[in-house]
Amino acid sequence: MAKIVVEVMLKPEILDPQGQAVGSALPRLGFTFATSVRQGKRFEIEMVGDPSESQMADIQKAAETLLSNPVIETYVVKVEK
Amino acid sequence: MAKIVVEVMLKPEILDPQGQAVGSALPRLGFTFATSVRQGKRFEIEMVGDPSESQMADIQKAAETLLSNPVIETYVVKVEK
Amino acid sequence: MRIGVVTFPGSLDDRDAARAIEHAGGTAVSLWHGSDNLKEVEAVVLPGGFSYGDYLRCGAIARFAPIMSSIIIAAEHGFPVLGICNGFQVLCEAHLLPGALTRNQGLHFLCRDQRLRIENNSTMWTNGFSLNQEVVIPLKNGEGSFQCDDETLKTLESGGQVIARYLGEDPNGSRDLIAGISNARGNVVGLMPHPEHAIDTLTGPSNDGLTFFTSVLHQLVGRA
Amino acid sequence: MNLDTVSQAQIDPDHVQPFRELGLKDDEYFRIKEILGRRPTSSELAMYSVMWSEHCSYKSSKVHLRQFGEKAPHSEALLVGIGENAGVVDIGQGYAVTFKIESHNHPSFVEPYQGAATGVGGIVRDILTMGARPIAVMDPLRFGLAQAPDTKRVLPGIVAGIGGYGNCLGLPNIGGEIVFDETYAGNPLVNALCVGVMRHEDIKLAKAHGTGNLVVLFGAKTGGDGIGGVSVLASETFNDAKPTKRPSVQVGDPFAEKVLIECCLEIFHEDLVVGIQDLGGAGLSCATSELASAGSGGMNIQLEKVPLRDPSLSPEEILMSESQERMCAIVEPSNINRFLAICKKWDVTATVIGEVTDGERLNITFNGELIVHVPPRTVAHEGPVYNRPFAEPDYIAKLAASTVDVPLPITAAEIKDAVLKLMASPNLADKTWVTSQYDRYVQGNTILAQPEDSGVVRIDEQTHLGVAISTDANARWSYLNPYEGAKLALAESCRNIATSGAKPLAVTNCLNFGSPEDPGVMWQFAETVRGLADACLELGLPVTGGNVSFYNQTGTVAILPTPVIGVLGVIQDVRERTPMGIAKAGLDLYLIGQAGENFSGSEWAYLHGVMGNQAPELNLDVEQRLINLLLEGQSIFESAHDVSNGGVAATLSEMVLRHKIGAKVSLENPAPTLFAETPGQVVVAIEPTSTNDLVALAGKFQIPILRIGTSGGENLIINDADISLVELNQAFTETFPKLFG
Ligand SMILES: Nc1ncnc2c1ncn2[C@@H]1O[C@H](COP(=O)(O)OP(=O)(O)O)[C@@H](O)[C@H]1O
Ligand SMILES: [Mg+2]
Repeated sequence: MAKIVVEVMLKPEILDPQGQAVGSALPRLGFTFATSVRQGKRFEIEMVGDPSESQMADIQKAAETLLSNPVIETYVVKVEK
Repeated sequence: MAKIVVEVMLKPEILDPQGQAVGSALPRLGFTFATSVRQGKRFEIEMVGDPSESQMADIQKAAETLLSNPVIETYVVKVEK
Repeated sequence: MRIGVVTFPGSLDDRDAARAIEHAGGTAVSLWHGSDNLKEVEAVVLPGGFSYGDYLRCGAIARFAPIMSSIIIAAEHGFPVLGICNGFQVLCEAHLLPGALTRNQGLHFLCRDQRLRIENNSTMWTNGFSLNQEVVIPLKNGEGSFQCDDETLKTLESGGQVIARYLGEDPNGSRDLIAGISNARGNVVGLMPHPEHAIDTLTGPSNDGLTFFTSVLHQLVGRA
Repeated sequence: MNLDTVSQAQIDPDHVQPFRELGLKDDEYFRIKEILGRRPTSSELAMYSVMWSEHCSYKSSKVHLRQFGEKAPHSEALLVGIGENAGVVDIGQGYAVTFKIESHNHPSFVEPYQGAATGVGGIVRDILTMGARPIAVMDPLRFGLAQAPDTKRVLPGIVAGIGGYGNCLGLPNIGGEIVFDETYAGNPLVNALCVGVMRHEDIKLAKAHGTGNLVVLFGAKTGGDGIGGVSVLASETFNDAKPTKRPSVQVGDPFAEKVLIECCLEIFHEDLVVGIQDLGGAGLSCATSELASAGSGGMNIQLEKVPLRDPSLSPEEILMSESQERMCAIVEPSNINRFLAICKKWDVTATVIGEVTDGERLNITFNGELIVHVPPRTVAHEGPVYNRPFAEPDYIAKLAASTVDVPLPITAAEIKDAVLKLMASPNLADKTWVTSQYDRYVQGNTILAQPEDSGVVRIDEQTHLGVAISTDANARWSYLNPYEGAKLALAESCRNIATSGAKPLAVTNCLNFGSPEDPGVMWQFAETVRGLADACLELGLPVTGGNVSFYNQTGTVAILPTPVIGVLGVIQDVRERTPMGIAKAGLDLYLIGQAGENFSGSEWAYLHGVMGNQAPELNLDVEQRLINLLLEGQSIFESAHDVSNGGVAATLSEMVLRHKIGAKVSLENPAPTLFAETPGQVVVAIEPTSTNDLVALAGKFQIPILRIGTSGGENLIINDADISLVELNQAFTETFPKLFG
């Protein structure tokens, strides 16, 4: 049983109000380590067995069309285990 | 310049309607690879230089108190590069 | 009777909560998130809205506001606190109430006139209702699904801490159709629907919501 | 970095500039050179190109829009007219109300959520800029066919975006429209209306007066949003580097805007600004040139002071950025500390970026180098004006000669079927799936909201003064006859206002059309403006502002001409408003107005694939008398609902479904009466004891009335057609959830 992880982040040039809000909350709480924060999404997809080549292509396609919005986001697909 | 990644996922027993919605959209689009989908958050935190030990402790604390809600979520902290 | 209404950046229904307090016969006092001064109020309402944009998680950032440190201490000593919608979310994030509010099951913001049953009329904020009274109060939120683990749910149910439950079609997937809860002591109440928008039939679907505010005023008068 | 400065422009006058890529015509570029007496710098070129675009300069529409001024009726209510960010009208008791509609069509097709969200954000800032607290929004929308796959992408995203932004601002959404037609596939319309209120003395204008006053930019930091187009300049200036990737979509931050609203209102309250302008399309270029142009002198700006989200932006891009949630204010030096303190309280970034001068130029420097040196009026207010050719398109005559052939239901079974089918059709079906995503309660002053005829909000809790707003457009009628179509839309909007119990006071509009370079489209536009101006004059209502959106087309197919008309009304006592739903049994139902038989442009014809031949005739004198009747009779109407899309059939269905109280109706001539969409009709419910009053009113205003039935029961019975409310409700409510999940 493989786990596919798709990480979706806003493109760097796109405004990220959520990340900004976290970024400005941290120092108010006394955490000074961060110079910038971006917030994105993480999908954990379980599947039976390891992905075949054609399944990998499908996953890529799903990541591009459904899980992310290419107008404002980028994605990375990772296979765990 | 290090990048800290904090991954936050809903605990398995907590209802995840977003993950569910993705899980049921996939087969409608002809993607049949997934047996289950969970959706979580991903924070990318930039900092100057590599995190010191006390900074790592701070990051853990921020992840536990601010970035995640331990009542419903779990988190993982990763240092990249 | 002075009742405070906290304004966080992004609070929206703060003026409405103040109006409801005045309608009920109290004096509404505006409290600023950035100060820890409770201005000698005798109860506090955390209003609805999108504090800090509800980015990250609803209420997650607001709970660290200076005013909250005073409210947390006061609440632990029996001070009456009502959290409405975003205020409920803040109370959960602050661990004054158990559980958490998560994304509506339907994934949409939902605004509708909601039927509820009042299941505990002994809290500071619900003593004016009759037990099992049915009321209609506007519900409006995107993250109103009450979630907690089984253990907590058992405690809530057996301890009579479920103060209101949704009737009719499930609006958001909350566990056991929970619309509102209180702490064990009954001074801290969180409610997803908006009683401040049900204070007259000109601007709301009913005036059922007013009872939450008259309840606490009554309680405070009785105690004084 | 290779900065194109004014002195550089003087040294190399023949430097080739990409003006065509920026949308400027050869003669426009030539005019810029004439104005400046040299070639423009790349920053100047960027400013002119965007300010002279159709969107900002109204170059194709200006010659027509003048009619709103020329034909303007005398109105004592008008406090600020066309030309400012939004018009302002006096509603009495010292209150002034400002309202306006704007389009955000194209961005909403590219990125539905963000496009629609930033559309709301933009119009709200226009209202705020006038000095008003925004109090409500509305959203007239148009989509391609409901069943089309792309509509499933576009509609939910747009609705979520409007809700996501408006809800987070704490603005009740009190109405709108949702209409499907295939011409909007590939070009949905997202029009957003906002209304705001202030005291008369708080009105603010976008003018930079007073030498030495400071120019303050406040709100969000400037990023690369919406500057895809000017990247060609960036790549020119950075000729060593590749063009940077710039997003053409803008992303909204409603929280930042909410904080900006509260911050501005506190600043207004302490009277700390001389002039103020929001940053919308064309960003700083627009704000600085408009403020200076409308002011008394010139302006100096130090562009490097602009706080940036993306430090790699070039000066041209900074000038052009359409980053949201920003404002620009003119502040006297003695007030600046207090101004900045309020910004700090709200955590709003505020920066002094320049000052007002007694010169005649807008000068912009970047790290000390002069990069813009222009007469501001030539940028902001003296752009090109086109007299585009227009001609009646061929389809008009063709349709006029066609016959309207639609089946008319006769038997009870046919009538029942027809009503159920009509009420389930996407254009008429229940819109709760959409409107339940909008907060209609926040601010606690909403008296009526969707699905009522107009949205009504209370302005004063003590005196019960309120305003009503309705938006309407019937694009099919406008297609058949744009002149009449505009008048019909205005009449319908006024009727909606009066049906709710308010008196029409002022008009705004958003004119959505195809390409102005197509003479047929230009004719539709010209006829629309002529019709609207004539009708406003006749009804005595001033046009206070609006917006024109051209180039709404997919390939060469233009959208139906869609003039969205917004009418603002005043109601002295909101407790007297008339709701649309029948709330009890035993009331008498009357049809007020004359039924007709023209099916052109009707929903019933549309369901049969028929457009029709002639828009219905409209008599504004009758409409005015109907409005007067509705206002004078307000106290006897238990409920009232006007007849529009779907005809009397839809009116009755909606009245009985609101509170699930049925009605028994008999009609002499059911098929045309039920399904033709004849203007000038309203169905009212009154207590039988009010009969004499109604008859007297009808006589006084010479409007025909007809008793058509009584309320009560659990069915809608029309002659022998017996439709249970359960069945009717199911047909009505299941369409949207089935389509959109
Ligand atoms: N269709 C119209 N009817 C009346 N006024 C219009 C119309 N279109 C534009 N205007 C007016 O022209 C002026 C400029 O419009 P616009 O550039 O869209 O303003 P803003 O940039 O503030 O949104 C405004 O006063 C606006 O109300
Ligand atoms: Mg403007």
